[in-house]
Amino acid sequence: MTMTAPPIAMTEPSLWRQSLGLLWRDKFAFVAVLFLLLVVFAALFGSTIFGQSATRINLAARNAPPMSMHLGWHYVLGADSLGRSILARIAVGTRNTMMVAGLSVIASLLIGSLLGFIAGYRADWTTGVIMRVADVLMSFPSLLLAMIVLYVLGAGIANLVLVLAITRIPIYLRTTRAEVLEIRERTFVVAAKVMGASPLRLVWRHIRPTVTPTLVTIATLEFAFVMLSESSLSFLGLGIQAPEFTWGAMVAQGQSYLGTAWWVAFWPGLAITLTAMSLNLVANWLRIVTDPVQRWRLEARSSSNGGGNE
Amino acid sequence: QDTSRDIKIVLPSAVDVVEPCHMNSTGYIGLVLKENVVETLLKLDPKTSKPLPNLATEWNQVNPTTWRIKLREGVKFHDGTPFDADAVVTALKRQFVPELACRDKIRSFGSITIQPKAIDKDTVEIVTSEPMPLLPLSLAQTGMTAPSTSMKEAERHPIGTGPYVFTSWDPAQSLVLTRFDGYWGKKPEVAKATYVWRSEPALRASMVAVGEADIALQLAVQDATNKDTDIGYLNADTSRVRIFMDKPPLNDKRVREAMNLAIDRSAFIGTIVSPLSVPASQYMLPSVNGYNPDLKPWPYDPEKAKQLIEEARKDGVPVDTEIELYGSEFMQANLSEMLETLVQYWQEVGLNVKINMVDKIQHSAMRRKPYPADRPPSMVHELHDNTAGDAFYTMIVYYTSDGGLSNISNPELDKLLKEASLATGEKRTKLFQEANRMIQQDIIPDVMLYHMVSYIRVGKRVHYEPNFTTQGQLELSAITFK
Amino acid sequence: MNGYVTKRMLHSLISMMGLIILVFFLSRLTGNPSDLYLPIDTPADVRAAFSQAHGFDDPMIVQFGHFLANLVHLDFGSSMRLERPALNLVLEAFPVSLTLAVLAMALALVIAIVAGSLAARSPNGVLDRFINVISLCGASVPNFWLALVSVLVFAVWMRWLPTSGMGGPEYWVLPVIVLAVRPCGLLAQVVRGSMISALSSAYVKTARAKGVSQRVIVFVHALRNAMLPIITVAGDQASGMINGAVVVEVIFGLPGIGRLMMESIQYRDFAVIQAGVILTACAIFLLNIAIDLAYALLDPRIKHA
Amino acid sequence: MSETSGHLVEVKHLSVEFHTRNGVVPAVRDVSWHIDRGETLAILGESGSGKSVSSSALMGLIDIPPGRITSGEVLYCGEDLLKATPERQREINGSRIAMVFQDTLAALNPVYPIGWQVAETFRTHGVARAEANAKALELLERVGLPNAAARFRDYPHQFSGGQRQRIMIAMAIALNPDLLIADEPTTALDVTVQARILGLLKELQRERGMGLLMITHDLGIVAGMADRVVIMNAGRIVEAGTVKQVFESPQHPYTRSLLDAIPGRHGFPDIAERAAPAEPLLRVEELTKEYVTPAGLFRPARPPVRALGGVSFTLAQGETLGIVGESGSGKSTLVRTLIGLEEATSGDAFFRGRSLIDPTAETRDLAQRQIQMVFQDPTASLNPRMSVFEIVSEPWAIHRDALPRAQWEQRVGDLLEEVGLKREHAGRHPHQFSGGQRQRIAIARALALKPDIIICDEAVSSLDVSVQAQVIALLKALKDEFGLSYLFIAHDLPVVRSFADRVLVMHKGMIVEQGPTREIFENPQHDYTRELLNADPLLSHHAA
Ligand SMILES: Nc1ncnc2c1ncn2[C@@H]1O[C@H](COP(=O)(O)OP(=O)(O)OP(=O)(O)O)[C@@H](O)[C@H]1O
Ligand SMILES: Nc1ncnc2c1ncn2[C@@H]1O[C@H](COP(=O)(O)OP(=O)(O)OP(=O)(O)O)[C@@H](O)[C@H]1O
Ligand SMILES: [Mg+2]
Ligand SMILES: [Mg+2]
Repeated sequence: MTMTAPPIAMTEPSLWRQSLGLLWRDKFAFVAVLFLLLVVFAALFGSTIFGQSATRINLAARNAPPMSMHLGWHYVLGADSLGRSILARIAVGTRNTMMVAGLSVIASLLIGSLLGFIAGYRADWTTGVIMRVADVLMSFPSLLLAMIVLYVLGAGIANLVLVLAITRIPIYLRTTRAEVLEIRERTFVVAAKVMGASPLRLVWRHIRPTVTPTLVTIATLEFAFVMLSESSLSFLGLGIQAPEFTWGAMVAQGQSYLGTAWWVAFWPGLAITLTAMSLNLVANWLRIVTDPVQRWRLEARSSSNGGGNE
Repeated sequence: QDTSRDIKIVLPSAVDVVEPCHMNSTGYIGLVLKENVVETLLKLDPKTSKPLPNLATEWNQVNPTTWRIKLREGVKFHDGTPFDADAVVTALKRQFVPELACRDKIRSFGSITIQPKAIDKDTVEIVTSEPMPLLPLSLAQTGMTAPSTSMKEAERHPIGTGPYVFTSWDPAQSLVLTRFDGYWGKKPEVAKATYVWRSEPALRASMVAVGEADIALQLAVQDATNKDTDIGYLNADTSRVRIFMDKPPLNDKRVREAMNLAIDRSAFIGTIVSPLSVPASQYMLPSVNGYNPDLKPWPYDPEKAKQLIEEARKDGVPVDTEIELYGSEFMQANLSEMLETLVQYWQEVGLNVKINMVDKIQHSAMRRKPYPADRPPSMVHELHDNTAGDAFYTMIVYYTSDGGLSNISNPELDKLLKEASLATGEKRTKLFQEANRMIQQDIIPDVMLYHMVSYIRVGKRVHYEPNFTTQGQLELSAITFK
Repeated sequence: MNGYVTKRMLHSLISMMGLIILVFFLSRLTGNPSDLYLPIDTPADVRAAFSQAHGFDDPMIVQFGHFLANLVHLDFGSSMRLERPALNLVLEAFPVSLTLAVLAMALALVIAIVAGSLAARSPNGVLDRFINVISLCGASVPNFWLALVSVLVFAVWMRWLPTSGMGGPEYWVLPVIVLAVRPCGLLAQVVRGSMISALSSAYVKTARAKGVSQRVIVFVHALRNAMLPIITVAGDQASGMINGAVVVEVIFGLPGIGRLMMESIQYRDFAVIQAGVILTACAIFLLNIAIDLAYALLDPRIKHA
Repeated sequence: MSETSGHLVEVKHLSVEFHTRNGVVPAVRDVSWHIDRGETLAILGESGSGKSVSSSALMGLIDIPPGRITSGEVLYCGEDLLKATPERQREINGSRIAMVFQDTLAALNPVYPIGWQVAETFRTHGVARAEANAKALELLERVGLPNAAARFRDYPHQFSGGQRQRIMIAMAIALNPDLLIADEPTTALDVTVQARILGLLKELQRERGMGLLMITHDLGIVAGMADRVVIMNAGRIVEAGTVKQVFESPQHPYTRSLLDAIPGRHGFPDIAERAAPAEPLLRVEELTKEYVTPAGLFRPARPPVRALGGVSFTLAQGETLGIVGESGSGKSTLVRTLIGLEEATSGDAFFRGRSLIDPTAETRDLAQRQIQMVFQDPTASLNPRMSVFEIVSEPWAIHRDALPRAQWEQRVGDLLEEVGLKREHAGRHPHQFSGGQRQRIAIARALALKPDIIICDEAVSSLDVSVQAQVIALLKALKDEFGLSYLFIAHDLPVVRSFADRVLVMHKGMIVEQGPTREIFENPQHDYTRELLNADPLLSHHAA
């Protein structure tokens, strides 16, 4: 954004402090943020902390159940089918997981919503072309796409991201377009249009901020979906290649032990669910905080619940 | 269902083709058809791999390229046509029809052609284009289909002489065989067999557990937990990592030896592979003619391995070069775990190996000639099953210079194998044993791993004892009710 | 209305053409299938003969020309793997997937709408938190995990339902539920989100002033306004299912289009891949048209260009 | 039902709070009033003084949270409604107590036909579908919705503001309630329709003994309709009594300031006789607009609605042209067509001699700079997510050459001061302002490019009288300072009379009369104009 807030005296506390205050009031979102910070921490320092124990194979500890403390504290969550600490693997796998899922969600979000804005705003042939492309993407079997990319470009994180991103573009595209069609008729958009605002400005300054919350909600839900798709690709040998691994790959690997060692697939699955849930809680919170019409829900909660809790 | 004599068998993948001339080479057709619907002239003894009479009662080699076969009398096809010399000639000729591209023919006869001829009603003479000392073994793989079978396109309703009639087949869901009343042999107990397929091993196991099926094939090791129902057996597959010896550091024998010494084969047993698996020293089961019982699997000696690597390094061998290891999930359960563990062992002795899991099609292309010239130093994990009973079927393809799947080009070995394949009796055995020694000790073209084990779950109602042929042949007549 | 639908059909035809071209040429980049159909030690000449027999040696453009020429007569070629007409295979598999998709989608929509609306009635309340957590779990639980665990629980331990396969209605219960869980969780989230804003709008107040019951307010007044994003997301999920619920079909042994396509892709059975893509695309395009019609039906303000 | 208290509805010591970020807002503090059968009580007060909240409370329509009723009781025939079960509340709502809401576009459900929505009141209270529809149609005709039968299945967005308000009223009076709460029921109505609606309400009162609670800022209506009046300020009742008492001897200073602000007490604006320039600023020629409702996907085609039927007029530099006319007569359509939001069916309009209907890129740019618009609803026309600074500076951001970036901050501050706001307001967001202040922000934005023409579509009708007076004064001052021209749409004749130089009277898409304000008001020629003037409660009240 090109505009900065003018240095005019504010009559209220800074936005940042306010948000922190509101975050504290929504305990769920607060815990979610803490969890996400933990995830970020793991992504940054996981391999430093756990180092070898995530990759060190120890067949003697194979499928050790959770709380196998005699093997060391690394084994609180148990060990996988090669005797590696699941805790360590979840921590070390965070970086790849976030990279693959994060990049593909962001890529499809950006591309999908950009196309959606264009298709929602313009009524000429570009819209036609975009919608046709969306049709094609939607009906192109994702497995075939994965095969093709793998063959033509080879395996690798970048190509994995490519496959995952391409297949998820239509959902953002269609959602954005549907919302834009509605928002562009609102009075404040019309007002800006009458003043001569360019389509770019209308979309960027007026429509986009209103659509964003919906897109963010979808993106957080997609996050889990992408991790799981990646897991099924790993299962077909199209996913990430060992010794690299992600939570999705861990789930896929644990699948064959569901009957005998549930924990191998369970913990990484839980990590995926918790991350998705935290992202979603934070997104919901953000959605409320940034929306003046809904904001009171947080503000009111604090005082009415605060009294009741004591 | 309890009182009836109907059973249900659950397979790991769909029976999508039922053409009998692919039955030894494709999916689970053989398991369904062989010796149930379609019978062969001879049959292998599962213990010794020696041919036994089946539809033929006698056979002998008239001269190096001519065999004479005496047929069993009083046998009828399911459609009522008599099984006679003309029928056999037609069935044999059918294998060579180009439109059918019979995969069994490619496997058993290669580029050899044959001239079958009816001598009388019960005698057939076969002339081969080259000497074929192993023709009986090949005939043990060749199904005798009824003369009415199409000579132009793949059969959808195979008719044979076996104890079961091919009754119905829905490629999407199930296949049914029912007992043939006019069968020449002993009447089997099972009246009707329905085959279904589920790709998830845990689900197959569950189906038998709850009584929806009587026999489930190919359980995962970890699911084979019930001692009463789950039976493990050596399945004829031997696994190994083949080393392409064309590029450094893999062209150095010390490095290849170090690779073998670096691995603790016993550590895998009971963890990643079944406790019943046997470390292998050669690419065939002990029951195969030519197996060398004196050879032992490589011991686990990481110190020696490190030392060999150091020696090689001193001689300027680039031992740090990244080596690509290819594998395909379709080959074997828990494969990626196995490869990851191998890689770690190699890493410990100072080798740098990277895993590449690839699709079936890439994997096949990787294993066979022509090999791409520009590939990095590579290895490929593969499985091989020699169910035909003679070392020949392994050695020629995998170890001679001309072998389609060979990565060796050793004139001495070529000569030895050539001699062995023409020899017979004791001499043949000895020569192949010597070849096996040479391969393991002198050439080291691979990291031999295990003779693999499969698990089968047999439900409470029935009794069945699997053996190494079960993978490709499950005789319903061997199933009895408790 | 007819004009609009005709126009959309025309557009779909264009998309279809693009799709066919993409699928045809791209799928042929994934390797020569002879390795899948011939034994590994097949001699080179046999291999060459096989390729030639199946026309893999012709220039791609020639192959494409043949394909188009046949397509005009509704001849989709025949399956290399199953040696049957590709169209028949696809037409046999399609009803299974469609049934699965329709049942699962209906179940997911009903539950999601009820749960999401209940949650939206008091945002951040106890019920809302509960539904929120449950639906997020639903949205992020892996299909195959759920499928296998549900078989273990309901078929093996409880013995209430059959493990898998086709048969009476009881055979559909597990697959449909497993398939519905994810869309249900996802949709519940979307319903909740858009219902919250719909329920805080002025027309809801008007309805309350008229004495309209809470149920009618939620399900008649607010829901219809909140329907646009719900339909968009539901449509996306549904087309995913029409494309084949691969995992569920494979695990439960249902002969649907997802399983057929997966196997055909693995076996490079191009004729079936093409026929499958064309048929599912037809269904998805119809679905998209239906969605756009639903937009117009639900919200009179939406104009069609 | 025992009528112990004797009053139809009695509110006792009602207090309502809202919890917001800045703490607790006491919206209603210790308010008590009562209303009897057949009686009309008016509540007057400035924007945000708690009028709507106090009346919504008795129908259970306050959002809880954030709102909370902290004390008080509401007795309906002796029954405390605040303690009633939700079922009982629903039973009463709509049938015994009904309400007409302020914001009609938002208050009608956009996705259901209006007929369906009116009929729903009947259906909810047990009338069969077919009968409900028949009754709804009858009602819509009764409130004077033109062509009601044909438009029964149209959707809210297809109606003009005034038409929607009538639909709301139809919905409220459907079941002949005992008490009708009308929250600004006639803000968007032209005086003739207003008179008709008020007449209808009076008739219902006579027939059924209905109690009427009127919330309004229109003192004329209060004078003409109410028996008693309550004046609210900052959540409290500051004065109460009969209309005569309060109007003739106001006690509270706030009441006095309110009565002083009544427009129309100050005669006509002085029209400085200017030499008319050769080419007027704006020239409209035979402008016609028809709304075609094409055959929808699920609806048959409709005959086109002729919203503008050949309208011609001119606007000179520095002139204020008031546009009055019946609701639905095409006023909004006229300006929407001029600024390019609707496509004209035929005719043309020229700004400084250049066509606005089929503009060149250059003309469009010029028009976008020189013609600005202030919309009826200030809340909707300001982007809720932008700060005031961003809103006011947006025209410069759009037209980059208008003002160097460095001066924006200074100019925004200046503009805010010019419209009567403070410099420090620039950092705030729209929702932190009252309705009147928001309209000033919109005006500041309109002024940013120093335009030639400002178009106001009912720009002041939602404001209470005191704020309205301030805004009008501001517009006048700006006009004198910058020589602005206005196209000023209003249904409030006294406002037009005090502000416009010339007046243009529209009826059914046509201009029936136009001329200098004084001429039109003192000597109307057309029947419709006369009808309009006679219907105005304040003007006629004065005349009487
Ligand atoms: N949902 C809400 N959240 C917070 N404050 C509110 C809410 N609704 C109303 N208020 C506050 O309550 C006070 C009274 O509002 P009310 O709507 O009764 O005003 P009013 O007298 O009807 O004004 P107007 O003439 O503008 O309609 C205002 O200060 C307003 O800011
Ligand atoms: N989108 C539409 N479709 C069909 N008819 C419409 C549409 N918009 C407006 N109309 C009709 O056009 C006519 C003129 O409407 P317009 O909004 O210009 O009236 P107005 O003079 O501004 O009235 P008010 O004073 O009530 O705002 C009305 O009869 C209205 O019902
Ligand atoms: Mg109000
Ligand atoms: Mg209007």
